[in-house]
Amino acid sequence: MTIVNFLIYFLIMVGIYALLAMSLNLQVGYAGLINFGQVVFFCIGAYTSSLLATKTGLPLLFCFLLAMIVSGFFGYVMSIPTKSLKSDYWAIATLAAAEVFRLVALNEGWLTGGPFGVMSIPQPLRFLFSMENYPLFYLFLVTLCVIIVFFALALITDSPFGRDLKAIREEEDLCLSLGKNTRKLKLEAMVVGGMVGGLAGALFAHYVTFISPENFWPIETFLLWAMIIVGGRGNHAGAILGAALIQIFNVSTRFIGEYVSLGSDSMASLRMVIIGFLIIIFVSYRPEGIIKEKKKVYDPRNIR
Amino acid sequence: MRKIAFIIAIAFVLSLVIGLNPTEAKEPVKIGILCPITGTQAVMSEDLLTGFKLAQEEINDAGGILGRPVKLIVEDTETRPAAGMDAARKLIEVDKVKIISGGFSSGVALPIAKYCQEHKILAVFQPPTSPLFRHVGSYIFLTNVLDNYKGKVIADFAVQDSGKTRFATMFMNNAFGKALMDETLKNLQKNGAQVVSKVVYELNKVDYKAELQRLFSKKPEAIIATFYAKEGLVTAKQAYEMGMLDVNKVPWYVPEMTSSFASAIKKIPNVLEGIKGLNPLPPGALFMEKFKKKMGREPITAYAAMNYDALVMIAMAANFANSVDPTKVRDALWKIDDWYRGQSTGGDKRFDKDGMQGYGKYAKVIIRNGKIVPYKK
Amino acid sequence: MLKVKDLQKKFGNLRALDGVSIEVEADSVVGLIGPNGSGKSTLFNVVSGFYEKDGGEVYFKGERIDGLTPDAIAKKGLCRTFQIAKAPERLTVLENMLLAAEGQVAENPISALFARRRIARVERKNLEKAMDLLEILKLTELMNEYAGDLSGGQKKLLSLGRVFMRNPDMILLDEPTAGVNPTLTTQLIKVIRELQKKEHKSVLIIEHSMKVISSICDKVFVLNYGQVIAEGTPEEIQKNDKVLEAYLGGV
Amino acid sequence: MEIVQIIINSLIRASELSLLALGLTMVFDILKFANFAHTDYALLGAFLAYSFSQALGLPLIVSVMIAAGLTGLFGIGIDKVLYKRLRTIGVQPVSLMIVSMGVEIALRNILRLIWSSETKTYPIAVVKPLEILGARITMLQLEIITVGFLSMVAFHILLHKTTFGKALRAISDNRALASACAIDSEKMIRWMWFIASAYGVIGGTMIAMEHVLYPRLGFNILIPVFCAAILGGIGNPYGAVLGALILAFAENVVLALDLKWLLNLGGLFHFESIQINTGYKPAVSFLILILVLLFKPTGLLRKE
Repeated sequence: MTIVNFLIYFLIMVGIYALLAMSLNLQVGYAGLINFGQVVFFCIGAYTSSLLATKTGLPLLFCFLLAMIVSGFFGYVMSIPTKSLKSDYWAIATLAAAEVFRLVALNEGWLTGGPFGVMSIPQPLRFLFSMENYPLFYLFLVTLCVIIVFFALALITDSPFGRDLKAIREEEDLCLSLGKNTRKLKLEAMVVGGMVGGLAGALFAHYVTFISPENFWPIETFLLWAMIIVGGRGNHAGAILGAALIQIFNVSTRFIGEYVSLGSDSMASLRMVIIGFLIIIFVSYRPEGIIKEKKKVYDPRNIR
Repeated sequence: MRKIAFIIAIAFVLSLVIGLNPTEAKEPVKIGILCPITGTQAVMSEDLLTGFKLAQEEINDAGGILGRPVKLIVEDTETRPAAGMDAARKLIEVDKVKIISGGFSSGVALPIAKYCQEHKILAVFQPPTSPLFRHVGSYIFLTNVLDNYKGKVIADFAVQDSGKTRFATMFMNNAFGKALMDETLKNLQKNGAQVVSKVVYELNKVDYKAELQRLFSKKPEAIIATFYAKEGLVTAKQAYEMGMLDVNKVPWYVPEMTSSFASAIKKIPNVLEGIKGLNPLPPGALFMEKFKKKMGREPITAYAAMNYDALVMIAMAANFANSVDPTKVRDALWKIDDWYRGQSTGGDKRFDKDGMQGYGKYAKVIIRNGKIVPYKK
Repeated sequence: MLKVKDLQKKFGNLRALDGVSIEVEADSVVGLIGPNGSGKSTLFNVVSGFYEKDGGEVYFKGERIDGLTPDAIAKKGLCRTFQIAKAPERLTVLENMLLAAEGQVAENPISALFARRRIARVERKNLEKAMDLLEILKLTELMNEYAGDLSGGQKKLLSLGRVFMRNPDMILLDEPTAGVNPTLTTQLIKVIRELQKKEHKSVLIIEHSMKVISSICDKVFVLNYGQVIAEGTPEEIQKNDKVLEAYLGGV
Repeated sequence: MEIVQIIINSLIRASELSLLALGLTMVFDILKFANFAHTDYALLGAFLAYSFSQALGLPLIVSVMIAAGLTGLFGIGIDKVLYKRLRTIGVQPVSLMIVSMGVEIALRNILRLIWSSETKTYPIAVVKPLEILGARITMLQLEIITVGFLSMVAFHILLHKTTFGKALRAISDNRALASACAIDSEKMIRWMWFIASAYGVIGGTMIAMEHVLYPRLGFNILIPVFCAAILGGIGNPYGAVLGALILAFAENVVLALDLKWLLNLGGLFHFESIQINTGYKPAVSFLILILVLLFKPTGLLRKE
């Protein structure tokens, strides 16, 4: 029980939020899809994986994969109305959809355990490690996931597919006029985003070993938004940086608390006030975030 | 410039010397306190913390734990599981606390309890009272009685007192409400009563009229319902306005009188007239006196005394074990509970084999003239 | 190539297209003129699938295309530009060109992950083609600039470049020379003509400048109030009284 | 009797929601973005009114008037500091929406910082309700319905009988054209913010009077208000009222519905009663919103 343990825990949470932020960033930063219900992927991933693990005893690797597939499928469902809806309407609809899902998790007790949540979620390869070393292994697992997802997303967004997404973000009609099936492209972005979000949810559930509907309030979505806005939209490193910064900020207020004479209620409010201001200031004055979206520069000498 | 630097350097050295000098002060025993300072139970948080502070002062005046003073480190759970876990981790891993106490909602507390159990951290909580806590492990103790016991008591009370058989129930849609509801329904049936409508409601809403309509839609003869302060205020007002609080026609039974109507009794006492229910037995006179002296008022909630008891029992057990090692303190907790009955009631502070209060007593209360008073038929 | 039969489009009570019928032969350049608000751009939008028609038929290469989505129509080889040139702000000029290239691979996440070699090969080919076109359009210097930073005229050139990258069978150009300086305009006309001669494309072009029209068009249609009021060679049109009246009446 | 009570309850809820939906639909229509902070503006006013009546001892009606005025100015102020600048540099409306989300988070927590999260009530005594056809309604509720109705009439007159209203409608139809007709659109937008915020305050205060006042209230009613505005058709004030009415009825009726006749299939089965789990009540507005967006995103009423 040392500060190192806290650091490991903290880094695991940063990793999980980084995955969620990268997933949101693919949707918002690349495809321009304003998703205010990102927490729904987190929720679906966490519940799918933990319910499969506790109720069917499926090997955890399959639970993780199925969590990603189910979340990805929900990404597909969410992408359906993007064809006919203006982006702000769609944004409001996603916010509502995420709340509906939380309510389903809360009210369908026969499946989800209702308000009691899912307990005793098994942990991957738990038997190989001692109590002290397991978090370190989990940190390794999460870091591995973050690295794999980072490079996979980098490959995806660096390809013609990524270029199409960026073009949709800015001029959808133009893409249509060039024969791009924008609906399919958005769908694919949502599916990939959903899968990454679902992975984050599964990683979270199997780490804390207990989940309940209280984990999936809309506030989590807003925190994720703050992460990608501060870190920088349209690049994956920005999402990771944003996740780290916002998490550091969130935790640091616990430590400042000892030196600043503010009640905890005020402290919690103040924290969210600052998150709100960060969103306002960054969108207004530095919309590109801390890490700017990288311009793809070609050297004319290399072309011929 | 150089002069200032010199002064700062001197001050720095001085502070080091003073800081390192092991004068009389011994290193304090740190105890972590988790509290929902923001969230649904925030109204009571001042009382809850006062309970701990009273115990701390008293323990320190009496020489502390093994001659070392008790230091409380308070963290807010924000009623968010992720934040609660942050708080507990910070206490255990950064502040290196070995023993934690506090009280908060079950959804937030369960993962923390599991974490404590895994890492052999002693946890003495007050509510959560979800029956799920019974099986978490040997390091988890509760100073309050589990919901399943309360569910039985309220069901028995309501059936016997009213003599009715058609009941409708209304509980909040969270772990606390659900556990209490399940037990209440089970025991209503055991008593031969019929439940004609079961309403669960989402917290933090402003309009519960549709829920109330549903509650009364099947012509129930009596109601069992519980709330938190905010929802209690809103629901009482709306039920009154829709003519549903006529307790002579349809009596209401509330398992948690004080916390259900903490706000309502201050703001709209007249509409609550005649509602019956349960309360933890009032804290001991000694505690009440101390609380009044410190705060200049009576505590709103009996839970303040449960926190007081939790801390006092931890200190006693540590002194008894002659150690602050959580495992030793844990073993001692089962021994000291024979001769400490506590200032709070609810349980008799005797822990059963799972560290729970196996047995509890409640006060039957009724609201008369805007005050919660003991009820006798 | 393109056959429009009795096309109708209404906006509320306004008949933007009121039974328009035109035909564009393969391998020809056809102009479309008419005063402001006569329905030229609406015709483009309906033909390219951006607006839904209220009646009539559109055939492209003998196939019925009305009712298809814009991207499906574009895929059939009918490509358009916009009156106000669109340019994705944070894609560079070169990326804009690549965006439009035909026959791209990996326009989905799975191939993007697993078909790296093929992507590199095709991208390289497209890059070469793009550089050739940029050379012609005099945009080589700006290849690594964000399209959002270009001037209006440069954006027009870029949209022309994109269409050529796409290599469609027929092109709908919506005022390609508006806002472009005169020397460049001459150049542009030359480019359009050359490409048309070399690759036998069909072009339907909306233009205000009679000079442009008469220098490249084989045939001209004149629209007014959503109806075709005249058609013929540029010389014939310039002598047509109805056309003159429409333009003067509009002023 | 039950049905009369349901109608009364729905009317009260609709009066409260429609005033809020009115302001939202106006901003949405003219500035083309969904103002997520709208209900928090209303709540700011409600808190101000509370403080004026408590601290200064002003009569409630006066307090509400002053609070509405101040919040109107606050709306103008926020526009001046944030939105106007973004409008002039020509960012996409979606960015404005994200900024408004930041404002929502910050403002909600500032309210909590100032007034604490403790529940507050206005100094209005709870009195015995009147009985109408077996249903009950209090004087306050009657007043709420009346004020709601009068405010709507006032709004109608404002929109149709004044030059301001005509100018506003012109701006909403075509900003450029309106400017060409020498309408000072910035000035009109300022007035619009004032009216939208002030109307919101009346709605917000009515909710707080009827029920209770606490900082999260704004976020809690956000989705229902959005739902009412979109359901009625953005840009149509009568639509906002209609939307609020439909939503209010739906919320109250859904829980009262008994679906046994549907499931018993004409005597085939004998279910005692099949009713929707009350835990899903908050989902009613979310689901209606999603359904409306999916099937009729333009809303029920067209813009005039």
